Amino acid sequence: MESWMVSNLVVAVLLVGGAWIAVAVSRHDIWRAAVQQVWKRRPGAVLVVCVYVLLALLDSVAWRGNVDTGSDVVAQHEAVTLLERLFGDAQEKSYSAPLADIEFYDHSPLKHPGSHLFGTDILGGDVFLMTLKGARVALLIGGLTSLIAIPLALLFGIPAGYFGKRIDDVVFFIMSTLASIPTLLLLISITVALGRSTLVVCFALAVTSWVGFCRIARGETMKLREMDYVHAARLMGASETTIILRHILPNLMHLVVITFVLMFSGLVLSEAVLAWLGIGVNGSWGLMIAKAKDELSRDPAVWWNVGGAGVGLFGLLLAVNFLGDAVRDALDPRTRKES
Amino acid sequence: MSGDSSQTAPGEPLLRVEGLRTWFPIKSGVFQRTVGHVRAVDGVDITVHAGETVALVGESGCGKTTAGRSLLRLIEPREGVVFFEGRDLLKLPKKELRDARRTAQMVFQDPMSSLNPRLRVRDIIAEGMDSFGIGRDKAERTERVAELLERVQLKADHMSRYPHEFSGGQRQRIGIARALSVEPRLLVLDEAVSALDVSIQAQVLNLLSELQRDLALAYLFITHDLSVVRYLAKRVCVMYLGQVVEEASAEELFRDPQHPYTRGLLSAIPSIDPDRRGLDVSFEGDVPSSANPPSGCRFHTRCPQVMDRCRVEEPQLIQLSGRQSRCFLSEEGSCGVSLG
Amino acid sequence: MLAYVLRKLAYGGLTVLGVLLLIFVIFFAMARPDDVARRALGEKAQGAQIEKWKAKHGYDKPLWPTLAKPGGSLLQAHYVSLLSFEFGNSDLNDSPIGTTIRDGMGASLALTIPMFLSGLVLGLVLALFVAFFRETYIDTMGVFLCVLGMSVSILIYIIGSQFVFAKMLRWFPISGFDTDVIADGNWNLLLRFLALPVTVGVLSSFGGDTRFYRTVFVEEVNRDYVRTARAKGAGEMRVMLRHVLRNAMIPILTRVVVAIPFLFTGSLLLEAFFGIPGLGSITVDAIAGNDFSVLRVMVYIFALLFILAQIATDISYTLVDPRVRLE
Amino acid sequence: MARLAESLTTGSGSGSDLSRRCQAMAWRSLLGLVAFACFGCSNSPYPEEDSDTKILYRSFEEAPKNLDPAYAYTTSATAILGRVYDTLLEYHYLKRPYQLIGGIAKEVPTAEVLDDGTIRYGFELRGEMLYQDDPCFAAYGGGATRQVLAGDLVFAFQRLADPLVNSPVFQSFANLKGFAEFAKALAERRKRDPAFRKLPPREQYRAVGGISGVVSEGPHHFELVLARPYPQILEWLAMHFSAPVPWEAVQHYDGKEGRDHFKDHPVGSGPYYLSEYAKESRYVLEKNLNWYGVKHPEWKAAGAVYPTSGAPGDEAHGLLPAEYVGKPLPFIERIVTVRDKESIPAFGKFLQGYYDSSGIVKESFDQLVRGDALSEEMSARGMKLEKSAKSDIFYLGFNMDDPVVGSAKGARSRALRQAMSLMVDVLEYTRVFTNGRGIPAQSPLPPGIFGYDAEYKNPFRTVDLKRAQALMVEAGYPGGIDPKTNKPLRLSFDTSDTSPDGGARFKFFVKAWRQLGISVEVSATDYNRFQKKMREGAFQIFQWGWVADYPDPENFMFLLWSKMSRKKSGGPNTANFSNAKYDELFLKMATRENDDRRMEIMKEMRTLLEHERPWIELYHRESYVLRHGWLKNVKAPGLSLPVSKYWDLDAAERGRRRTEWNRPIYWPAFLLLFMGLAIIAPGIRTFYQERQ
Repeated sequence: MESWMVSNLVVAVLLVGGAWIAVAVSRHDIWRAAVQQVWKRRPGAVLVVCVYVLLALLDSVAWRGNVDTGSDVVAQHEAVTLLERLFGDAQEKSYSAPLADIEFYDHSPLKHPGSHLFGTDILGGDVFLMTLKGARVALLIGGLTSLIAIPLALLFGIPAGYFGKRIDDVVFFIMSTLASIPTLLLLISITVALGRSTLVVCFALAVTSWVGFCRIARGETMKLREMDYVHAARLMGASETTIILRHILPNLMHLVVITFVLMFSGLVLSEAVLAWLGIGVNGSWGLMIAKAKDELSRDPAVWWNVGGAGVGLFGLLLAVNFLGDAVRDALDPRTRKES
Repeated sequence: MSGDSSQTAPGEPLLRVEGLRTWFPIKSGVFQRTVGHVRAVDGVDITVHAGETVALVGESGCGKTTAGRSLLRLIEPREGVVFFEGRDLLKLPKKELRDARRTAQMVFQDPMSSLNPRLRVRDIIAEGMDSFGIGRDKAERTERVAELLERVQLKADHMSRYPHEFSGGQRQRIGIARALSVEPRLLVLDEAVSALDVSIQAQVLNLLSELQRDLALAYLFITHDLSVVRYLAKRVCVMYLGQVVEEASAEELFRDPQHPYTRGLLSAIPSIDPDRRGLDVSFEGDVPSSANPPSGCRFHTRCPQVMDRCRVEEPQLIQLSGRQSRCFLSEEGSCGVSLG
Repeated sequence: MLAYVLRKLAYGGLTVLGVLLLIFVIFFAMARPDDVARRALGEKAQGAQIEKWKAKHGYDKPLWPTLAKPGGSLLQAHYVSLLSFEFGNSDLNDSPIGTTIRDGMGASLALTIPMFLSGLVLGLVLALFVAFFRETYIDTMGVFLCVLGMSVSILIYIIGSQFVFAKMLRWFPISGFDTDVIADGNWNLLLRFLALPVTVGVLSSFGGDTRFYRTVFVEEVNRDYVRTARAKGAGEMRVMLRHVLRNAMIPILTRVVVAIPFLFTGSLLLEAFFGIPGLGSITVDAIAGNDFSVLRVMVYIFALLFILAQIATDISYTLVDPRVRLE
Repeated sequence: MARLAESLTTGSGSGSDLSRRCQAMAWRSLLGLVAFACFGCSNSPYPEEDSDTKILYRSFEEAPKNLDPAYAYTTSATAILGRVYDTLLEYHYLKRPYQLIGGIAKEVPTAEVLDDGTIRYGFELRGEMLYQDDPCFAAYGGGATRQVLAGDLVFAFQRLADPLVNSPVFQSFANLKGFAEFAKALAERRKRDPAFRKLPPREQYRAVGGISGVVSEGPHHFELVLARPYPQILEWLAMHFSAPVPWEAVQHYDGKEGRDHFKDHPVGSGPYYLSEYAKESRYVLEKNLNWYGVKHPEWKAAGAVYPTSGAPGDEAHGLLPAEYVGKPLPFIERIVTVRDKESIPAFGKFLQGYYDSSGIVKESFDQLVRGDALSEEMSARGMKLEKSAKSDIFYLGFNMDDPVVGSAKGARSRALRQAMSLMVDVLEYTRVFTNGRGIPAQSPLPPGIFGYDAEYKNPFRTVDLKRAQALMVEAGYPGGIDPKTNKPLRLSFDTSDTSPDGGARFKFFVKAWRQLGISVEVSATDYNRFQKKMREGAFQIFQWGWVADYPDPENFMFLLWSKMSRKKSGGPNTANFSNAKYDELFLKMATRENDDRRMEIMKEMRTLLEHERPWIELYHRESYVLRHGWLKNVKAPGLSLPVSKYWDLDAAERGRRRTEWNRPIYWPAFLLLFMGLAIIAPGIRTFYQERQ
């Protein structure tokens, strides 16, 4: 199976999963209330995040054929994403300013004059399209990393908090060891050791970020372990596994959601720094910004590349940060009481 | 009812607790060595007969809740004997314990924390039936949940709701329904009504006595509220600093308390201050630490009738006619002398 | 108290051993000494030279200790060298790492101490200011600005500020540093070098910090004792400074003490972009040159400082707040 | 509670006092800041007092690793060593192709074939040359300095052979008679004799008997004897490896008792000496008053005075001004070199006048150049542009051991390589990425090297889509479709350049080959992984560059010699090209003097390469050195040679320009302040109004 088919499949799974979660949330009125509260407090942020998610999905659905590939023979055999089909992929030869008719340095006429909203990059690629495509990479970084980090944190944190004693000692030792190493250095070391790919970057980010949530999960589990309903369940003959799965885990879910949203922006920002160090993920905004370091020093400066990536990154982070606040307020019983 | 071999022999009490001790270690030093213990429960004896209500009374911090949880092994006690339906719960391995304590259930104090907020009422109540295999299938269990809800004077259609949609009293009823779902013979009621309003308290207490009548339940009623005890219990054990200091039938206890501590407790009800309802006793001084209990009689630091002997010698439970007291005064048979 | 400190130190020591193992796995088990040698000797090196180089730097030993020969493994050498602070020489340029680090520390501290202090003061002042005007539009705007600030990548801050303040407005040098400046006491020049990186450093962290401090303050403001103080007629300003600030110390301290190790290790990005030859800059060089010997020492030193800071935090709790018990 | 109340009451008095003091302090510091903003604000990175001295300001990106002349082999180290150490021979500053002139040797020697077939070169040293002043001489009973003697050269050559010095150029000097034998004897004796090991190096060398092919006769005569012909040896002598080294320095600077290591403390006889060395951040070179050029201007020694003649065109370029011709060197008093790791800030500082020339070649400043000249704005600022071709080659290589692109499939894979070679448009590449800088390469040889033919056009190095497509059919991939998979042919391109910039450049090639239907995947890994792949031959296409060590075609042609194969011997033949005919021609050509026969052999090799296509030659770099008008006599070198002793600068003019270009603009600060106040003030007012 080819990668674009896998990608389509993942989109399908995500859509089904999303629908399932939506149904589950709407039936469960604690969650429903939270969603409503978030929507009421920050409709803008929710909408912006939705737009990013939509872009990411559009860029993940691809199929072959039905496009004019010009001189590019290989492209006829490659899948083109829905996003690329929608926004076209008009190629130029090199830099051109936003909406320009001529090349930026060479002043030769463009093939598609006036059609590049954010201009073109060094190889003549459309920056607007690249900016839109960055959404997928950012969500991939945030999503994939959380997908690795959060289960990892739960896997270690819950038993440590629930069973205590030796297990707790071991987990706590692992956590303090990992937490003692500077995040960036650990990230770099892992990527240098494991090679360079999106998965490795996400894995490295996950390894460096799970500890924080693990600590929270452990503490919360310790608290939940002493809750009366856990005692009651024990008297009701529930096994340890049942108690963890039925009584502990669901009561950690709000923390999972809060952590997910709060972690997200940090992950995307870290990737930008990694990109500067040469270990970024292909097609990310971080990479575009890192590239722009040289472009800005050109004279006259090429600013639209960093501008596009900056706006894309900034918009997502701003929305996610606001959303994070709202989600925390809606779900965290502590802040809920105060507000 | 299941469990045939574990049936209580005739004449034998349903629950017999002897010398129950629950100590929590105090750790200190570089290597976290245990340097001492908090003696939360330090030699408690309780007997509960089938269908009977026994109250365990004491100030907060005296170890009564720990005692209640220890005898069901929700907290592991250090030593002692807990004979329940003919078996010593403390000696059972984990697997057998699960079945053995099915018929001993608990209703908890805090209606907020005793129900899992993420589960529907139906699932909360049916959990025990699921794990003990009571009822043939899901439908039958749901039906039983409906019955139980009605039994505790809630509506059957409440079962699809979540705990946070109920008031405190309603939640406590759900807690009772849950306890009943596995057909217990003993209910440990751990401050089961203390968190409720007075009017609702009465309703729940009524419900409890009704249930006792219908189902022949035995209650171990743990509370700090003597007024509740008078209403419900047949026998009363008074605890102070991890020990039972007096045990008597409710009637006798209220009429003629033997131990100075009990006397103090009784003089405190009814209180005018709604926040201090119950046992806030006007004794001198603070409650001593149970990590380092006073020598001799544990109550001597606060006892209005303290004697020199109390400071050195530890009094034992003294058998009086059908009651016991842990005080040298009772030894001399001079009860009530020094009241005036 | 002594036992408490000793226990914390013992646990810290254990953590150090764990960190060392992790470092070893990352740097030796995953990257081969051969590559390091080739990198150090350059493209034109021959095979025999590489062997010689490896022998000279002690990379010719087996990685793990074996039963037959428990001593003499790289693992053992790794532990011994780092624990005894005998860092040896750099793989890349053979200069003693200990000296390099000592030299870089000065420049790092020159950057990070002003950055840390001004960041702390600015964050606290802004947070107090915003908390003082809570529930007005200044508060809303303040929080909004904080989130805005948090949503900008530090790369953009650096590139943007160099472009605007140094290139266009010519207020400061674009980059540069001179270690002699500290020795000579040429404060004007030092200030000129540091103004921009310090500003960027403060700017990039003020959003998160201020928002955090504000939350802590607002939480304190709503407590009973503050209301009592106010009821007794204390002015709002006094309440903020005397009561709220003091009682918010614990969470603030936690955040602040954890940041202290960064003072010594400097900031990777700031030092690299502004040409400050501190430890951060040395680390970036080591990354670029795959100089594992330096990188592993840097990781180790950072972890060590971090662990010490953690112990310091735990101890300082007991000093700030008598309510926190030692056990 | 009681304590709290107490502190409340006692605190009030001192509190207001404190706040008053705080206020006063705040005002004062604010005033101080404003004052700094108005007067102290400047973007100058240098102390003011230095602005009138003739100081050359330069920047470097990567710190030099090692300053031992026998060991150091990087450009950053050469920048110091080339100035601190004097070499036997030097290159003429202006003439192209490069021409050797005497350095500390009076003349360039000619080869003398001896009876036993060995070749002798004799050198006459200039007399009365001194080393720089250094404490190491006093430590061994001398004065502040001492004369440079032929024995020091012998010592330097012995160090090159010493296995403990581990010189990277050992092989290049191994043609000297007795060189390898000396190294072996030394190693053996050291192994055997622990007492011997403890002796100072000089005595060890002496005890072993020295190198038979390196001899000094008297203080000023020095001879080299080669066992085999190796004319390139003379080029090596123009590099710092074999510069005279005082044994006192090697012995004294051993890193013990607080002394430096010799590798951090060069002691030479060159025009400058290292006066300050903060390895990672900056170093300063000061004019060496002991240098023979300074002490003896009357000698008019070739390497110590400004040249009187140059290459054609130099005069027109103002490189032979009357006021400098024949004048003793050096002109610049001090060279301050500062680390600037990032290219943007470094170039920014150059534009502001804080660096005199921008020696770093980076894409970022090419925008200042329009076509072949500087842009008008920059010319108006007095900037000058120097162009020169560098002696290097950048190329794409195929792994000849690979089953798809390598030699195994014979004509089929050759056709594939030819087709791919036909698609890479170097002109467009240099236009996009290097702003047209770079001479499209037709063969491995760059301009300025013997054998370079400006007329020669490689038939496979001009873009021809039709022909390439035809060749694809010949290769068995019609339309790029691999018949095995029925999909476009997949190849991989390996690189260790993980920078975003590199990403764009490799995409250029990928795009080009896509037109043939070949799908090339770039795999950018870290250096270690890349090296491993190269070593193990697990790669298909790569990009590589080679910078000449010395201006001889042998230094390029050996890159494809089978004995240098990376996979087999770890050598620089990274394409693992192995061709019997080529090897034969190479061996013939390597040892010949530059004559017609040599030219013919090389033409034959060129044709072979043109057809076989182990490489796709890209370009030879052109270095564009941008400098300010106040820097004079600059001719860009193609080799990495330190030539600043020929330069001069006008410090007064520089000071003027710097002030003119760097006037800070203050109004935005006030605007910002005002805006901030405007936003906050009404808020505070309404707040207090509501309070009341």
